[in-house]
Amino acid sequence: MPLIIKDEYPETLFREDGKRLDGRDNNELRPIKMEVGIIKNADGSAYLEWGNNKIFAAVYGPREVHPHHLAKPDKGILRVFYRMATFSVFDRKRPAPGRREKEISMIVADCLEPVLFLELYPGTSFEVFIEVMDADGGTRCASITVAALALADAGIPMKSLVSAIAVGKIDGKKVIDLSGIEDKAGEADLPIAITWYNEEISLLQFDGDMDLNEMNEFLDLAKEFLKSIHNIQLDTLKSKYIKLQEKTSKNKKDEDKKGDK
Amino acid sequence: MPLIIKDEYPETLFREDGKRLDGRDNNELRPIKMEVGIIKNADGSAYLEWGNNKIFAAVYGPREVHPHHLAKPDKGILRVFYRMATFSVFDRKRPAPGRREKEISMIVADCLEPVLFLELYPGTSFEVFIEVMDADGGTRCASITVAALALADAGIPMKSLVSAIAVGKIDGKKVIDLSGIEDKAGEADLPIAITWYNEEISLLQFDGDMDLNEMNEFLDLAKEFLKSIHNIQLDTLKSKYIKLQEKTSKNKKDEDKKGDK
Amino acid sequence: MPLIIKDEYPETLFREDGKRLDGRDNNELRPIKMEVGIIKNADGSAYLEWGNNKIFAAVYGPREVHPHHLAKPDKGILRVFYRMATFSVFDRKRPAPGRREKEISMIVADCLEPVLFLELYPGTSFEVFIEVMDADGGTRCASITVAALALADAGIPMKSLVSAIAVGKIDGKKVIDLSGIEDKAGEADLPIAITWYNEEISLLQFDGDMDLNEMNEFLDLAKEFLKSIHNIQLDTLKSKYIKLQEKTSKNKKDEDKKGDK
Amino acid sequence: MMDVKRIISKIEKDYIISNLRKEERIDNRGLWEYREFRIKSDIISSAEGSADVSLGDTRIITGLKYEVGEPFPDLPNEGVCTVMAELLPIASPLFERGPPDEQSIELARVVDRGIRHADCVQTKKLCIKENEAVYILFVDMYVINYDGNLIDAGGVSALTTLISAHIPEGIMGDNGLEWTGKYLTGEIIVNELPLVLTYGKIDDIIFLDPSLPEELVCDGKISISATEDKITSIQKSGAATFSIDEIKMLGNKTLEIGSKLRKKLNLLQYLSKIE
Amino acid sequence: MMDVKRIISKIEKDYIISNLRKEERIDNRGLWEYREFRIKSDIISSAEGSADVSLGDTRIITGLKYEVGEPFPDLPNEGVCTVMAELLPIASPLFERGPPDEQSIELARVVDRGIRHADCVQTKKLCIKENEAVYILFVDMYVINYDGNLIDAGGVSALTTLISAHIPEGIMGDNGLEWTGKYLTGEIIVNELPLVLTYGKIDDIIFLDPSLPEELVCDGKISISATEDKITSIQKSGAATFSIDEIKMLGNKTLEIGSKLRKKLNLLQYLSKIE
Amino acid sequence: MMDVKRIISKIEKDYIISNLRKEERIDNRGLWEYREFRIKSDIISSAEGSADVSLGDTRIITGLKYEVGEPFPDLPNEGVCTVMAELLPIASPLFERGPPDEQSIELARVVDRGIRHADCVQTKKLCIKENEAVYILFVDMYVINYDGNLIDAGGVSALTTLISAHIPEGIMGDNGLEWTGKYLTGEIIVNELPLVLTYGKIDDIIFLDPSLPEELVCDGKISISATEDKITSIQKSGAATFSIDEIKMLGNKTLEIGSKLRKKLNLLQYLSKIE
Repeated sequence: MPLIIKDEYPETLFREDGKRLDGRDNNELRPIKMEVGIIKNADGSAYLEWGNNKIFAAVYGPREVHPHHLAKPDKGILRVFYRMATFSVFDRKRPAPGRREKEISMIVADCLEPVLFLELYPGTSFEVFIEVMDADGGTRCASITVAALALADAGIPMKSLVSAIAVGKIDGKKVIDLSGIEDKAGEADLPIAITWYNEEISLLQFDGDMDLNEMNEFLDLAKEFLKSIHNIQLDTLKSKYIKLQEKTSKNKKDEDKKGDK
Repeated sequence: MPLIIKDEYPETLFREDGKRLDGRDNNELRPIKMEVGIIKNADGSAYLEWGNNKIFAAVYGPREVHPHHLAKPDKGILRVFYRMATFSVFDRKRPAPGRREKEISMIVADCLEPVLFLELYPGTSFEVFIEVMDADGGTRCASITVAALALADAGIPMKSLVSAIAVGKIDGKKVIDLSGIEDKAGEADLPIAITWYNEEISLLQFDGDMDLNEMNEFLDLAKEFLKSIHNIQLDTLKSKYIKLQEKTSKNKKDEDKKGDK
Repeated sequence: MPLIIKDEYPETLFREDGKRLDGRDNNELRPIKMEVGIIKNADGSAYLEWGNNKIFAAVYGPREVHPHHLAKPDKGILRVFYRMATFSVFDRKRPAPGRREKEISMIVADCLEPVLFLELYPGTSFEVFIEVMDADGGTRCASITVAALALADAGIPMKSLVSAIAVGKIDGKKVIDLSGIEDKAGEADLPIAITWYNEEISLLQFDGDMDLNEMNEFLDLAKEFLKSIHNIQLDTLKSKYIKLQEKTSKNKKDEDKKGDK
Repeated sequence: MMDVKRIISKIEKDYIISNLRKEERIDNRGLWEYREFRIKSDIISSAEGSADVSLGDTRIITGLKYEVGEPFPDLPNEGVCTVMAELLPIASPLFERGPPDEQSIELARVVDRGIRHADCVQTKKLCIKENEAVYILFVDMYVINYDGNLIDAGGVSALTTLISAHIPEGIMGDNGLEWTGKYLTGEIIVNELPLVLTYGKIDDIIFLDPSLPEELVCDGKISISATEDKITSIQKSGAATFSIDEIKMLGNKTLEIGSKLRKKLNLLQYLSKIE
Repeated sequence: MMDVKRIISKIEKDYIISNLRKEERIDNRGLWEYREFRIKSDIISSAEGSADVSLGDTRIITGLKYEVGEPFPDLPNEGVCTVMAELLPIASPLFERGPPDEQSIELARVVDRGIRHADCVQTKKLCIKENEAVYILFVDMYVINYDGNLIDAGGVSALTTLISAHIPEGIMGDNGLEWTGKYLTGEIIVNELPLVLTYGKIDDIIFLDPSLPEELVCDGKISISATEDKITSIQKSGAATFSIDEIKMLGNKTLEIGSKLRKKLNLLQYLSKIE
Repeated sequence: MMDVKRIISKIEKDYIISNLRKEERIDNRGLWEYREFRIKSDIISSAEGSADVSLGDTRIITGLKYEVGEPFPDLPNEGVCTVMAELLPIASPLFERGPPDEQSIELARVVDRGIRHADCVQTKKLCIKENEAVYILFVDMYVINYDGNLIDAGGVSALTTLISAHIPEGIMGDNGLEWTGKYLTGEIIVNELPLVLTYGKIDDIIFLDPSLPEELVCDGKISISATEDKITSIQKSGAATFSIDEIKMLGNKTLEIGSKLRKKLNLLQYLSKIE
């Protein structure tokens, strides 16, 4: 039997100066970096760094459904496969996908489906593959966020983007965007996703305990910071089109120059 | 490694008064209760309590065969799936079906097939699902008995019912209907099933040792008590039709009354 | 946890008289025996004893591809399934096929495919099953050799036979045809297969270390003894046809005799 | 959410929805009304606790088994309680044989979380000797008939099973584990009584305890577990989305309806009488 | 019973049956006559016992491996003997790759039971130290060619393998397991010599040792294991039914034919000469 | 070799081959020229060593995890290093979900052998206490984008990962394993720097580092691992055959090109600075 260094929790999740252990304020996001189009073979792809989380998402589709009997005559199907690398967590994960991964896959699919027009693609499927290379709390929110970007990158018509963030309670204080250690040692963690076209909640999970007041405050707090996530997603997509435009206009100039000769 | 309370066998299987440990005489059945139509979603179903055994059976079919390549052009197929609940036995059973469950499934199918007219249903399948919720010896006989009832409840044409019972030897004495502890600690156990249309044996299994005389006596003993099981099955089906009739006639009366008005 | 007798390696792989532990000279093959047509149900089959290795091979095909989606419209496919019996090795092998078996299956297929005219059999498959009943070093070479015989026995058109042998280094000396203990305790082991129609290498594997000179010497050494293996294969096939011929001519004589009467 | 929407006809779907718009349901319930719960406990002689729970025609039989094993290194004095669910193929033509599918994983997970996070099972009472031996409880749910809303039926079924528990009491003596002849019962093991309430949503209509036809046509569901005054678990499933106001309203409803249901079911009546 | 009846043509089937009605078989045997057994023992150098058994063209190679492990808690001074069977795809186009199917499970089970319940393997001789270390024997059968009646060939194959056994003798010394340099042989391990006899039934005709074509057309089979004077195992398979009188008759036949076969095969000639 | 030849059109295939005949490649490389390697190390915070390696558009991320376990009985003072590979479905429409297929097994095996047999990993340095506790290293490769020649990219990726290693140093104290606060780094673990070079063959043309289109049309490949002066591993795959002279020539090429690549990549720059 392997002996593992014990993964002890700290006694407190706040430093003496009142900051969280990673130096953040209660309402401060971890650093976030997003990119699209990072996997050349995919129809759409995106990469996300969110704190120490490092996640790739790729979209393939619309394409033929395998196995065939899953196809639906009246609409396309969306399938999400969330997986974690063995080395993405403290104790090596077993390579085969576990129950947790299957469950998160289902949750992410439920969360993205409302923004798609699946009825336009009868008999076909969209596959979204999410690969978590490094994990540090909030991977399901990060996965939803990066998967939405990958769908957009694939040029698939969408009602809106989807953004997600976790809010929670650590050492009795409400915070946003819980890190791995905060998630494990804290009292509450609510991952929340929003579909922007109707500004409704498409993911909501919670385990812990809270009274109604707390719940209401959590929801309002999440809504505020979901907007920040959304803005980063939009900027990422814009900068892609700006790059494309520059490239196109450069090509055009080059052609114009050629034409001049 | 789990440590389990040791499942010790008693030194003797008879009480001082000559009765078996559960108070029965050698030729006494445990209490038996049967019901049909208990699972609304099924095409036919039955429930059986036989001593501490509690078993559900449901029939679905005739229906399309999945996977398709199992279908036969010249006759229907009968598939039986016998399963035990994890908590139905002393040591928790692992959830996935084991070899023993597959083997009993096959044996039960072999035992029921002779009474069906499968040649009337080419290209289709009948599935019989048997779920043992509580087990205490003789589950295979009980399963055959309840599965036959479920097939009858489904209204599938049958040459006859099938009934089953175990006979055996404990502490050197011939007994019928062995309980779990008698089955494990006794010397011999013969589950026997009969197809009533030709009064022939469609299940016979034995592990232990017996000479020819003993075997012949076991067979004759079984035949006698198989009739008792058959009678309970028939009564169960009758009472279903009586109930149906009462309902129909009540409806008819109600209608008549309405008509009167 | 099972306690197993420790499988210790000897200190030296040569005896005092300079022979190898099994009494062979450095360039001496172990005893080899081959037979064809040994499995009546197969389209072609062969059996090989090579030292203590005992291996059966059977060929089925050309036949319909299962599962169907593996079929290719423009050529037949060759599938090889190499398996070892649980009792074929010192520590009981687990019954399910392991990674090593899958890898060797792939390697053997790669090695046999060049001699077949798969483009003549679009939409069909050839399955080669190799069952190692007793293993003592060099099973992959032995498997290639016996599989090629089984293909020939099946009457499948082939550009040539394929032969294989291992060369290697034990206690610093170059030897051919390493036994199990030599393979494990020696320094180098190169299984090499040759397709005779072009006299090129169709299998080459190596793990250990060697400089370029050594590699070149190994290759030349292998080539020499591959011819010996080839001759045994050819003799085996010839004796089959001689037997067939004898049988036919005997039948003919018998008929002639009949005709005389 | 099971992938069986195709089996409900368009006509039936429209009928269900148009009724719901009028705040009427096909079985005549109100939007916030449960079907009838029927509960029997300790029905499995081989199990150390069991329950047979029906919610309308949905029926789940649950049993408890235990093993004694080593505790997790980071929780050296706590036992373990796991929940498994199987959607038996006897229960519906929609259920297939084979390894647990998404719906059964979801059922087990949601019920498990309701129990785990509500401080329901007193895992410290399941410790025999710190670092050495603890009870591992297996709460295994089998769906016998499926008529919608497995989660709420499963929650009551798992809870009743734990309440009815009677586990042989072991202590660590000099020669290893010894049995005292007494029992750990639900009285010792179960602390809180969390209930899980599931709501369906079709278009903008929300309703409690979806029956099978409602479940098959609805856009999605949300399950909320609660004790008397706390929300302890939330799980949204399916493609429905909920406005923040709707969720706040449902939190409120859950405490209110849950409290009434807890009184009505009076689950502590199923405590094992064994000592 | 394998699901391959379709591969036999109607004409062939009628031919087989009409012959049987005349008490003739397609290979000219009588109804109660075996095909020829051919036996070689100790043919696998890596195994601690082995056999290569042919019954007509049905051929099975069986090997014995052992491990040393802990005994079951309820049988602290008994070793364990398990039987596995694999229907290799080399043996027939009817056999498919993949995990053991029903037919291979049946083969292993029936052979296992014949051995287990006839007091054949002396499991108490397989104990190294009570509660601590016992031998676990693996008797693994591989079907090399399939021409019907795997069970009877498998029974002889497993028995011969056990008879030919030569397992290193271990004792528990101060530093754990030590090997004495001697061997446990079949002489020590094997007590009884149970044989299993399989009968096919078509309509009302019963016959011994079904060949492949007979097996493919028959309604079902019954396998009966016996020692010299006792029935030790019975297994009916397939959709045939047997009258009680038929079963009584077959019990009788089994003792009679089994006794003759036991003498003829003289399996004790395959005892290992190692000490 | 993946079974995807059908997806390349005949025209594309002819174009690739006719170019190769003129010693030209579709991406303008020479026959013995690599695409560009791009390497980042220690990029995964949860891993005890990692690398992100691109070879052209082929990209592999590799991470190192460890466990402490018992050594194999026959190597009581040596740790263990295992290599796993997964061809992620994000990386190509050619890759399917599911358990590792032949191509991923091949990738892991060839990379593993290059490391294992070149005396690259100092397994004796991975021993904490003889017979009791050793490190078990898991080097797990994930293919992020697939554009041919996974093996050479994987080899560099695995090697860089090991070089970047920083594993907590443990010693066996009186109360079991204790952590010293120091680290075992690549400096201690990695001895040799073996590189694996893969050549494709189409008809009689051989070329280094096949790109995806080349890989899809080639008859087969050969991968040769080498240190500065020794061949340490050879693996031929696919249906190509090589003359003995060709193999001798490739042995030569491998040492020559490998030596240059080793200098250019300068992998020791990725040693962890932690002590």
